[in-house]
Amino acid sequence: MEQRCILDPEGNLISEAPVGLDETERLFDAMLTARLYDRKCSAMQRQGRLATYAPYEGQEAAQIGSAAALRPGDWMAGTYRDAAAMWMHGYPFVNLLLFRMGDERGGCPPEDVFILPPSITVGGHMIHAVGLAWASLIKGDDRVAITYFGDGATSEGDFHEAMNFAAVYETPTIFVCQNNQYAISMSREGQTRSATIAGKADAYGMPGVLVDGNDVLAMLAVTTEAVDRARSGGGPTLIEAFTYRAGPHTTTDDPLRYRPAEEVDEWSHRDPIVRVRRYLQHNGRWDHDREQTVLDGVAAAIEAAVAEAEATDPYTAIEVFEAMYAEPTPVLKAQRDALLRDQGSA
Amino acid sequence: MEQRCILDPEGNLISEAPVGLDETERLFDAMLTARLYDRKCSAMQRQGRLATYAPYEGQEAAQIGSAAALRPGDWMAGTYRDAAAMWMHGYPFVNLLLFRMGDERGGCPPEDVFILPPSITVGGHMIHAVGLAWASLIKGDDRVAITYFGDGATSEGDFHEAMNFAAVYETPTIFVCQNNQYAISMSREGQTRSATIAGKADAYGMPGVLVDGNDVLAMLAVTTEAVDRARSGGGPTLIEAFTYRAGPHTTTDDPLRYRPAEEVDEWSHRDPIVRVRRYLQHNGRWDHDREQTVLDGVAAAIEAAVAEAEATDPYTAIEVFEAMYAEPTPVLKAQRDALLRDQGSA
Amino acid sequence: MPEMTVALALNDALHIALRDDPATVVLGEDVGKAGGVFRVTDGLQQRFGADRVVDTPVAESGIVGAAFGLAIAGLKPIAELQFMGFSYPGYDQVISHVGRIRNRSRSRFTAPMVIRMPYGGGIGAAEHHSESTEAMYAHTPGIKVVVPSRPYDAKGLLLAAIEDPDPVIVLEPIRAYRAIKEDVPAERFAVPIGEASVVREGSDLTMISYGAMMRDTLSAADYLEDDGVSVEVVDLRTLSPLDHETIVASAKSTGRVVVVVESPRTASLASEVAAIVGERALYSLLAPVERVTGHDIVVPLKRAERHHIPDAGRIVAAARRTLEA
Amino acid sequence: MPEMTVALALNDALHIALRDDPATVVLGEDVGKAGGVFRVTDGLQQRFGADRVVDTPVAESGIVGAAFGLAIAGLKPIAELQFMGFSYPGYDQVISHVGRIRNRSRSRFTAPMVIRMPYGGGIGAAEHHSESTEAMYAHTPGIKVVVPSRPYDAKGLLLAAIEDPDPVIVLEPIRAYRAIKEDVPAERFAVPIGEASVVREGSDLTMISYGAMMRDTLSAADYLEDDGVSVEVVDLRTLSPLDHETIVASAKSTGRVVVVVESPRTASLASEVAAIVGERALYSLLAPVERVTGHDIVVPLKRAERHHIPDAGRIVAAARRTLEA
Ligand SMILES: Cc1ncc(C[n+]2csc(CCOP(=O)(O)OP(=O)(O)O)c2C)c(N)n1
Ligand SMILES: Cc1ncc(C[n+]2csc(CCOP(=O)(O)OP(=O)(O)O)c2C)c(N)n1
Ligand SMILES: [Mg+2]
Ligand SMILES: [Mg+2]
Repeated sequence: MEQRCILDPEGNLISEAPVGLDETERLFDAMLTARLYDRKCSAMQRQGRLATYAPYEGQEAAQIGSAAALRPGDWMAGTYRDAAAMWMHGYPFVNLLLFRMGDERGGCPPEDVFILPPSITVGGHMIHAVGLAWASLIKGDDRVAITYFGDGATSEGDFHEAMNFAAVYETPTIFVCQNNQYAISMSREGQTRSATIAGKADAYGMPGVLVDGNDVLAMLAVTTEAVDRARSGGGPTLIEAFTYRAGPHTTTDDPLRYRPAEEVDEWSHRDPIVRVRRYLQHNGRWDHDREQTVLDGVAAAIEAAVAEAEATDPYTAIEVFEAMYAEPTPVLKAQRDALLRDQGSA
Repeated sequence: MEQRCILDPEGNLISEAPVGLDETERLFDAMLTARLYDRKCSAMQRQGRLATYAPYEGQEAAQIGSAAALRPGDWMAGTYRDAAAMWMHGYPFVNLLLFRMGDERGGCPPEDVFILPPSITVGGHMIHAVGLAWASLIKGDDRVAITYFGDGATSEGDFHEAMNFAAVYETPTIFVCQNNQYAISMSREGQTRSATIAGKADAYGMPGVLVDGNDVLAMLAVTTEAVDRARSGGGPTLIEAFTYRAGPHTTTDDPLRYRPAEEVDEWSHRDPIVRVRRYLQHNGRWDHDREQTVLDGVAAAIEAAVAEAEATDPYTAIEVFEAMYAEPTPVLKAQRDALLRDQGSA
Repeated sequence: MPEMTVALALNDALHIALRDDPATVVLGEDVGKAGGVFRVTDGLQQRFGADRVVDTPVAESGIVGAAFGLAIAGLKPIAELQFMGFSYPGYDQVISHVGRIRNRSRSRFTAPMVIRMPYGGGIGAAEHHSESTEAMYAHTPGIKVVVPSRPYDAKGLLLAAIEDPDPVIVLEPIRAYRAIKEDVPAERFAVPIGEASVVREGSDLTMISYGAMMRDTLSAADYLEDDGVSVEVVDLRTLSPLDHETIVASAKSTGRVVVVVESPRTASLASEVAAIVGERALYSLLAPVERVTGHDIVVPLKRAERHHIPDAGRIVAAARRTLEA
Repeated sequence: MPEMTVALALNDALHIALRDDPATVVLGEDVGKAGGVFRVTDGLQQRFGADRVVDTPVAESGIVGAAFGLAIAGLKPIAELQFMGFSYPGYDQVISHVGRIRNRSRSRFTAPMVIRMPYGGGIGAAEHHSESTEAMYAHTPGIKVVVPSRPYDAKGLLLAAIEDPDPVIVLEPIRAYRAIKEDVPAERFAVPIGEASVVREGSDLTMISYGAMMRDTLSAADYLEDDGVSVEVVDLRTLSPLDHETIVASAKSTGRVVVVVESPRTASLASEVAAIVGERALYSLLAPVERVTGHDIVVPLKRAERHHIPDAGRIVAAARRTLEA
């Protein structure tokens, strides 16, 4: 299967761009934002201000390009590594940060954001995007649902069940597999013997597309096609975004245990941001100062979000019991009261 | 994908037979045996002598032809509907019957029979055949493992995980899907949108074969190829045996709720036994008396097994606790003693 | 008032739910054309169509997970798992997602959904068809678990489960599906979740049970009453959250407690009830709480099942011990 | 004797098992090249090769099910599930197959295998990384469940689990992996499965716990000892089968019992211990058994986790109540 590619690593268009330069600039800025946020989080984790963090550096195009194909109101269900896509689709930094600080209020985005909190278990959330999209068919609205997952997740039984349900009920679901070549230490080759992940779509009678995941224009193009098909009753699509995780699995991981430094180096020449910068530059749309201005703005926005998140008071003991059910059950009330009593007496 | 077929429904060879007439006669006799046993079980169930029974009528070729490709010592892991394959590979009637009477001792075949008790849960046992076969690679012996399952089972996540593990570790596993067109009331079309089940093998980088499951010679041929490949280090194969369940899902099921009588009638023209009878007849190897003699012998053997099974005393309360662990735990001993006390006192 | 079995009462509740709320969707293996293996969903697809009463592929994680997505999007899915023994492939969805979404989103997203499953033994069924692992579901945070023992409660609890703003698991005792008939109101009503029912008042001894074991418990009580023992009988009806107050009040008033479950014993609902009674009614106890339970074994097949599932004889023996203590 | 952490002691046990028995196979996600997320399998693949220390695809049902097949075929698989919170997709294999095969084949086929998994909270980990659902495994027939709290027991219980003729689940307390060091014999030894350990003798009160909660339990005991209370402390070590005799003997001798678990409360091991004590030591009890447990909620994330997992303060408060009763 051929990889769809529009913008090559040198920043040359090799087929027709799906959007003009203004929109490309917007995607570029979004990728800059995503990278800055990602690096900030890794740094904050090292300072002990965030719990474990899963960096997505190298995968910005896959996330930003695909998320850009959505409309507000479309559903999204992604993973711990999909903060860029979530942010692009409207999930505020402050919520992303709160989650990473170990605060469930991070999972509560504003009412007009239809993004589930990131899935930490691998595989289980894909079928949610099938149910969410199925609801559109039953209710007769036109929201689609996009789900993000990794190459490793395709080995879980839940991937199979989700793909099969989506195809059987023709739900408007877009499955975006970011094949970043690793599932923690397991290489893509060790994960499955299928030639491509995109090809797995056949097993469900679903279209599968292989795309250069480091090419934001190609990502936008193939996702737009899938979204259009889904929205017009054409059912689900599997997209394999061929990409690379530049950093460790999480901030506690040491990738040198399982992959050579040369491989990382090789992929760095295919950086998703660099090629768009070159493309904009070829077209007279890039200069250093503009980029710096964007970055400064983003840094300020992130700092503000960090400040807001860090200023949020931690939960009280009472609050811990409050969102298990619409109303705490008598059993939970008793447990809460006993806790308050003991915390008082200890 | 084309269906492999050797013997057409009229009993004509359309490609080369994998075995001669003597062996074909043996397969024919085995299918007669299997059918007689199956009908006997349904009858016994109606008489209340067996618990629910899952008839396999119509699928005799799929089971007998594939099981005939095995060597003694090869592993088998099948389902509630695979008694013909199990018997063909050495599982005694008496054990099959005991299980159906509700007696776990049915699950204990002789020491030289390497067949797991039939799986009642759908899907979970396929991966066992992967582990069993994997052990051959690790131990360096040449046993293969065959697993039987239905079209419905391919929707379970466990099918996916089993196929993937088998392909990744190249285990000598033969996956035989008897696509009998239904999973209880669910049609094959409602189960999955893939054109064929055999085609699902691609998703794992595994060879997949579609075969006329009502053609015992084709079943033998494709399974022999798969077994040979597995035994010589070539890894697993998925075989889709295209067949039909002539009877109900189980003795409590009413198939007219979900499929038209005409469909059943149509498939009856493709009966797996009839075509071999015709073939043998064309070749002067069949006469009514011989068939009757075989049937009489089989009937006697089944009666003897029934008598043996029915003569087996049911479990005692003590025995109930005996095979949970190599040795009943102190907790189980206490529960046993309390039960004996209460059964005495009640 | 029409007379109904448990199976009919459940069917009736589903009819009402589908009729009254277009957001209701029933899904599961063989629930449509075939009307369910126990015919609990009989006639629903004919009446409400294949879009609202959906036959699914054989995939329990998929069923629970898809229902979860439907619920978040504002529908009211009622998923059926064919037997409790086949619910485990879907358990990860229950514990990791269904029971968590409200808390992890601080109520921004919720999953008001129902999962129905037949459970329990006593009919000599095949392997995996007699499971009684309700303790595992009762131990799982974020879901509620109800279990009717009779037609009235079956209809009322299922309707309450459907109306509940949170996910509810409805355990349907296989043995009771057709064993008991009673008059059940034709209209909609609810049996409140979280309330046990004192089905018989008495002063010498309390018996606590639920589901299919209620029948044996009541026969044991009858038997003892004939001997002049006054037995109070509590039907828990909801296993999560448990109705501590009713349990404790009854234990305090009689001082003797026998709790009856068919599940394995260790870490069972019987253990929980015994712990609650020991915690809050210790000084009223005249005898140790007796747990009459299944054993810590796999449910034996038909020929030996009776050694596992408690019967009235074992319940009476336990009651006698508490009376003689 | 070398000093070891729990993680090292486990690693040492795995080295010994792989060295001494060629049938031993370690498999799981990231156990090979990466040496496990907690480095418990560190160095094993380098030493014993990728055929015996196998990195698997991300598929827990596959891992457990493949290990089950390996075990039936005569190998000794030791499967790792990366966290207890990721064990649920494999639970169906555990309850429906691993725990059943011996009984359903009347010992013709057996699955002597080990499933290791880190469990428990207290380190402010991400969602699903702090699960404590051991009750569900202890409730499952046909398997054994052990849980070490210290390096010595970690090595001895893991080796005992590997030698056991039946499937054993080894729960490894995350919080204890590196928190405690002690001298552990370099050679092979076994801590018998099924035996609790009285880690401290005392006369006024019994505290019963296991796993990571042992540390808090022991600090609470220290604290009370300073106040002149003599505390007996029992480390259960095996959750299935539970050591009833040790529990009952201690309860009888002190008359006061506090049982400490970090799991949800309903139908927990704490409930089971309370039930056992109420059943067999009722007349010795001077106060209700106190259950100090997690709540029936999802383990809160880092910022609020301390409200959930019991600490020494809560244990002391409970102990005081039993002393004042
Ligand atoms: C059910 C489950 N099993 C195991 C894990 C542990 N785990 C976390 S991330 C991960 C690897 C996932 O790889 P992939 O799907 O490729 O996503 P990536 O991390 O590369 O984005 C694993 C095994 C988990 N979170 N959930
Ligand atoms: C895990 C699980 N889910 C559901 C069932 C109930 N059930 C028994 S057989 C069956 C249909 C299986 O169909 P298929 O795999 O095509 O096999 P067939 O019965 O046609 O031989 C179902 C759903 C089960 N036994 N196990
Ligand atoms: Mg990956
Ligand atoms: Mg079928």
